[in-house]
Amino acid sequence: MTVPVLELTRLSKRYGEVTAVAGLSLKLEPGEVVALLGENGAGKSTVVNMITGMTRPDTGQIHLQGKEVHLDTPRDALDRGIGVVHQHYALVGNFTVAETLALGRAGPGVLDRKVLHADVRRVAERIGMQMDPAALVGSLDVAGQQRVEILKALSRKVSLLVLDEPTAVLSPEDAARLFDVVRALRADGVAILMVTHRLADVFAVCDRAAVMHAGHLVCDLPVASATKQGLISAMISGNTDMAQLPGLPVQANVLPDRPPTPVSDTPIRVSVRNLKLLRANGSQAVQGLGFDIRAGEIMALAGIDGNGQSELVQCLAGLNLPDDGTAEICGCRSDGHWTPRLLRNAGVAHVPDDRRRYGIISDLSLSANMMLSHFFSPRYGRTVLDRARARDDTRRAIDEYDIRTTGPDQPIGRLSGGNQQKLVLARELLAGPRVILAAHPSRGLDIRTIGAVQDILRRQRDAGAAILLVSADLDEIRALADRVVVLAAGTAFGPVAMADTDMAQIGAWMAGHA
Amino acid sequence: DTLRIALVLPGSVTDGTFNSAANTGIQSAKEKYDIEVSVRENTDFAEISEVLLSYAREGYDVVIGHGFQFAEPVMEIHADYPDTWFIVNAAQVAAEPNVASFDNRWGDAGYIAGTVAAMVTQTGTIGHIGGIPVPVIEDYNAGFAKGAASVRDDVKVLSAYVGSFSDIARGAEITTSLIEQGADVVTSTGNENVVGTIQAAEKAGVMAIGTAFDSYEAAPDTIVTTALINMGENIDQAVGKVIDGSIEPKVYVLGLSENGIGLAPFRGRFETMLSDAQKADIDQMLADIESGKVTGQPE
Amino acid sequence: MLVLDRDSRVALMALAACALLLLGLIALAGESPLRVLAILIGDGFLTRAGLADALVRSIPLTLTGLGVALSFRAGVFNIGVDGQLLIGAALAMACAPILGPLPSALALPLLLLAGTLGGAIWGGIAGILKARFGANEIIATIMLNYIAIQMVSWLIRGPLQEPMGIFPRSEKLTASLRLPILFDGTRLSAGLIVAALACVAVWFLVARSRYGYALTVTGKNADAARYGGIQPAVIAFSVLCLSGALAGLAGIVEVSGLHGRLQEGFAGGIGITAIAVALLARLSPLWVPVAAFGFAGLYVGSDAIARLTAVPFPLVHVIEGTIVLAFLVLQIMPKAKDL
Amino acid sequence: MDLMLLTGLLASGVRFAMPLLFAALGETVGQKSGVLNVGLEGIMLVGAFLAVAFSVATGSPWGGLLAATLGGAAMGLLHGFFAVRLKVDQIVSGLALILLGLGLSGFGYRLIFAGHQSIRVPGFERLDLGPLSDLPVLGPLLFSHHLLAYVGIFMAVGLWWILTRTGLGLTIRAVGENPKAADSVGIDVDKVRMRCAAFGGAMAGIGGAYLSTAQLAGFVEDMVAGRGFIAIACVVFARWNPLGVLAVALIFGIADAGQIRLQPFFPQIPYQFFIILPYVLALVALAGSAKSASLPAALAQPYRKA
Ligand SMILES: Nc1ncnc2c1ncn2[C@@H]1O[C@H](COP(=O)(O)OP(=O)(O)OP(=O)(O)O)[C@@H](O)[C@H]1O
Ligand SMILES: Nc1ncnc2c1ncn2[C@@H]1O[C@H](COP(=O)(O)OP(=O)(O)OP(=O)(O)O)[C@@H](O)[C@H]1O
Ligand SMILES: [Mg+2]
Ligand SMILES: [Mg+2]
Repeated sequence: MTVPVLELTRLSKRYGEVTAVAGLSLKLEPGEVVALLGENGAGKSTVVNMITGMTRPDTGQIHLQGKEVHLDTPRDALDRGIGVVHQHYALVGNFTVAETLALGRAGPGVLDRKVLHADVRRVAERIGMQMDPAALVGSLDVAGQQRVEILKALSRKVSLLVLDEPTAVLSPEDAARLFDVVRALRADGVAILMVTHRLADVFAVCDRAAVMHAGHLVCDLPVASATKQGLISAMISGNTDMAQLPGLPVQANVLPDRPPTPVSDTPIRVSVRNLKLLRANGSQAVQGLGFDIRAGEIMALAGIDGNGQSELVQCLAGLNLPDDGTAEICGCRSDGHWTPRLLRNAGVAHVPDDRRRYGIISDLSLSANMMLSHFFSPRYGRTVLDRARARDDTRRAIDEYDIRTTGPDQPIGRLSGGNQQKLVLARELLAGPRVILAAHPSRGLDIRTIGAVQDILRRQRDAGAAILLVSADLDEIRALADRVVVLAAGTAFGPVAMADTDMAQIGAWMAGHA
Repeated sequence: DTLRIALVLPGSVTDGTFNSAANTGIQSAKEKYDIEVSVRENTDFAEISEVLLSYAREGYDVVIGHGFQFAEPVMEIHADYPDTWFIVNAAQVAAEPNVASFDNRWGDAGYIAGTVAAMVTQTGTIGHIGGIPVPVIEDYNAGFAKGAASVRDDVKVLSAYVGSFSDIARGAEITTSLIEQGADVVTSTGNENVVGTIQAAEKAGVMAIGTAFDSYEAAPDTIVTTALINMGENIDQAVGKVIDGSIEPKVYVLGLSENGIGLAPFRGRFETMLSDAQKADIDQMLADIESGKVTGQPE
Repeated sequence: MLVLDRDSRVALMALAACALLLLGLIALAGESPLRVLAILIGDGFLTRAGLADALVRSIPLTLTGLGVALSFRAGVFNIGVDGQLLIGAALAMACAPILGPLPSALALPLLLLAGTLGGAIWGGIAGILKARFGANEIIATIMLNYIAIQMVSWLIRGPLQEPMGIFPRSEKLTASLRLPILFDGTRLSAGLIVAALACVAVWFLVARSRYGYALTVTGKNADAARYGGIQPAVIAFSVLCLSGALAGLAGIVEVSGLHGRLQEGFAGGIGITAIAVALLARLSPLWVPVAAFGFAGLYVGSDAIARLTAVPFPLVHVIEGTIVLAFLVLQIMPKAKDL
Repeated sequence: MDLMLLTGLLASGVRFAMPLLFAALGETVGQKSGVLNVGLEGIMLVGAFLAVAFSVATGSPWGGLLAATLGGAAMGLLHGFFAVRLKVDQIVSGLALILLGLGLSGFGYRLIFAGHQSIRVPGFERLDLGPLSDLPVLGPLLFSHHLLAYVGIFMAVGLWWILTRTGLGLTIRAVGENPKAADSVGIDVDKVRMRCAAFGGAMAGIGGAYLSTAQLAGFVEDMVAGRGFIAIACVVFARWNPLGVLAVALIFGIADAGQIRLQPFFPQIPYQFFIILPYVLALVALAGSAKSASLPAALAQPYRKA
């Protein structure tokens, strides 16, 4: 019998009133890949934090290679060969990628830039990833930063690798490459614990699936004997025996209730002409882009992250000005006044792709975060804030979106990642927007909520909103979009109606093939 | 029984000039008379009323404010505390029944310093460095120029202000800059900044004229002499007059004849530096000041 | 029972060590530590005169503390309270001759307004430098402090000097321009009411108004503020004006309520204390007067020590410093809730 | 003659700059690690006092310098204990440091030197490099300052190199930018910060020592006279770059030296206008240099684990 790499015994963690993890026991054998599943707020990240020395468990034991350990600091975990990619990664914005990898590994002495850069390239090559070692981490988009985190974890020798939602911001190609790495590590005997909301990931690379519900481990079984519907049921109901059964019907993957048909008679809400956008570092993000979005349609902006999507959405939201060309939304023109405030007043909602940078203010309560986007509308009063109304709205959102929180006064930073995202969505869709800029709206959401959100977006479309959906997920695009435009390396393909194309074509465009 | 006296100082007793002088005065008075003394240092302008009132309430018999800025607060409160004598130094105020002031003739002291400086200068350029231009310092500054001009009319008198009473480093640097511009005799008024001037002069090997305290000890090769401003004398006289009951609510201006100001002896290498004729001129000048024939005081 | 966590215990022990050292120093200076302590607390807070003096001192600390709290809330570090206070007082004093003849009910508010305006202008200069040129407000306000000090030094020897032209100070305000004294026998002026009103106004601004929300959001996350349509530059400029306005008001309240005229050093050291006040109050407007009163009492009590004991003056600063550290430790101990 | 004035100006500028330079370099390292110490003023005072006391006691300015360095480091650690370990507000803790420094230096001075009107303080002498120092213009310009001044310049370059080119620098910067990131790769955030705080204190102590034993030879109460605050402004102005700190401190020093040299030439202009000259220039430079300085992201923010 082999000694398990990691054994958790009755771990528990409470945050004030909330029991994040309750008596969880779990074992990982060498060379085993275990998926940790569960709804938003189920306690997955808390487990990760306890294994990696970020938080101390209230009770319970952790055994590594058969020996009990106390992981009081991340150093303790690192020293014992535990690598981690956190859900909310911590990077130093003004470090280069190479410096980021050197941090904590290089000695106090002189840094040889050449060696560091070669190091980055070596690790990146191992997983077939492109990475400029001299790029400033802060200038990368979330997906790029996620890649840096993965490189960071892989740059050390580990016997246990913990990945918290590693694929949430990765393109399918990058995810596939990551899985290759995971398989290679598995072959070397490394144990891997992977938190994910994508069931496809489970079946692609995992050996076992462990499902959490409200802090409890409700099932732990070989993937071979699990079914997708069964896992979903276990997550949602918390019922231990569900995972192997066909399961309950759930909202996820409901088919569109209207076939994708581009509208042609409704007013044009968003109009982009010959748009050129530069990145902060001066490189070209978008060039010669042109499209219209009409009321009542969903235009998908497909493409691998980092191909200008963030820049485009930020421009359309008024945060940046075009470097050439024009954009017009609901009568606001980018060559006139073009500010977030004006656009918001014109009815633009914006689900940002970098939630923690733009979307939330961690220290403030849910209801204070609720007001952020409606600050310049009379909704919460003109001079005096109508805080009661904001709390009512927040309470309603908590019910409607099933946000796991102690209430509207809890600081939003205390919520799990998925629950933060739910509040952002609730806020943006609150006032019946005329235009919705939705960048990865389902990023970090559990599978049930994804279904609900897709449903809401469709309803918003049917109610006449013009929606720009940024996504790298072909399933999501297929489920939602009426038309699609693809960005790859600064060039645009399309737009074309979904009915006139197929996923293979879109995939090819995303890879940059015309 | 024991008289209780409070001395309220604007600066620190260790400043080596303005505040030290007052403190030395009260300490020697303590040895001379049967008194109990409280000294309150570093009193910001904003705190003056609070401090004066507190002393008065606590029943002090004499409250001495050291500096012109005490005059007005004293005038505002004195009537409510008729059993306390309020005395202001370096100011000219008085009021029935219990306010008197003791002022030294700073202008005359400046005149004396200017005369000596003009006599010993080789370069014909001399300088005065003041802390902040408060009235007494401006008096000294004017007297200094006047005295120098009385010796030779081609003398160049430089003058500069530090902008602070306590910034000794800046005091030294300003002095250095005057020396670079040719001054070979410097003098200084204020508080700690004076120490800076003396150090800079010593370092550059030029001469300095002390003020207030006899500062010969501090730099024997540098200090020609000191234009004494005997603020200790103010205190001694005030305390003495309160004790023997002779104090009146009036302005006491202490000049050369009242020992309010004076000239320290020339010592060390400076004893021989001046010719007999020059020494006679100095004696004459002192006599003229005493008799009122010349003065450095503003008109 | 109050259960202390590990940090609090360490803090308490550190504090005890400081206190012991302090008591040792006092004993070394030949005073009874207990007597010193009794005077500090008794004269600082408990006697009628001490209480009145503490209230007098807490007026400018409250007003400036409010200003600092506002700006720090927006993530704008206004270190320029001293300068804004001086310029506020100076501008008001420049207007005094025009206002003098007017009836007091009109003139006094106008005088306070002028002070407020002066402070706002001085703060606004830093605001423009920051909002328009991206200059760092910390340096800008520090530089403006030094400039203001010298400006006032010149003004009271130049254009604003009293007509006699002897003393470096302005002319005295006429009675109609003085804030009335609230209680006979004290120096406590209606400035106390001004400060109280300012507390309520700033509390309202911060906790209830949209502007206050924008401030807080900008301070916590400027990117998110931009996302929500708030312009951080506008916030920075306006909050420096507001913060300066409160400091300017403090300046003229000090002059009109206490000193009667402009003179050098009439409000020395308020700026840095105001920052401490605001931070100890956790930038919460309703805690500001509490913290201000605490500091004021500390200073009044220290004053009594300097007067009544043989403790050498510098040691008074050591006592003050130790007590500030004690304030800090007390603040972290029972996690004070925001008002 | 003009040349003499120029070399005098520069020499004086360097003297003005050095206390700022030392204190600001230490503060740069501290702030880079996330520790804001507004109490430099107090630490410099303690340094100035200890330097004098121990120069007299040991008969050598080096003894004084050592004492000032250690005393400064102790003050820095005290700040670190409160700000880093106990995680109280850093600005208020710095304020307490000012009061403590003011008091302890003044009290110590009175305790030791009470009544001694004129103590002789063995101060730092100007370096005499023989023929080099005798060179016209260049001699007085480059080769005749106090030894400490050369140490200061060397340290500026050295610290720049350490911060930008070494693993130690990387660690310090990470701790000040994103302590969580540093923590997650096993760096003990609080330990790094404590050491940086101690280093910052030691450097401020040296700055004080320069003031009392190189620029001057003696101690007076409150002799730092606001230089601690100007040093903080230098750090921000220089955008947390040690080489920038060197430049800014020198510019400030030379501007100050220039200002006092202009004063006597224009007696009709109120002297206050000369005093504000360096500050006005600073404001103009600020407005001109456009791009906003970006402070270490976690500056003054204590690091707490989740
Ligand atoms: N620092 C904290 N303070 C208070 N509550 C917390 C804290 N961290 C987590 N929680 C709570 O613990 C619960 C579990 O959170 P956790 O982040 O582990 O969820 P998760 O399963 O990772 O969810 P998601 O899929 O959304 O990332 C949530 O209710 C969350 O609000
Ligand atoms: N009439 C006076 N003559 C000489 N010195 C005076 C007089 N009045 C006050 N002082 C000195 O002025 C100082 C108080 O004024 P102020 O606070 O403006 O200057 P400072 O504190 O010494 O300088 P800085 O602001 O640079 O610390 C005290 O040090 C005091 O000794
Ligand atoms: Mg999570
Ligand atoms: Mg002072």
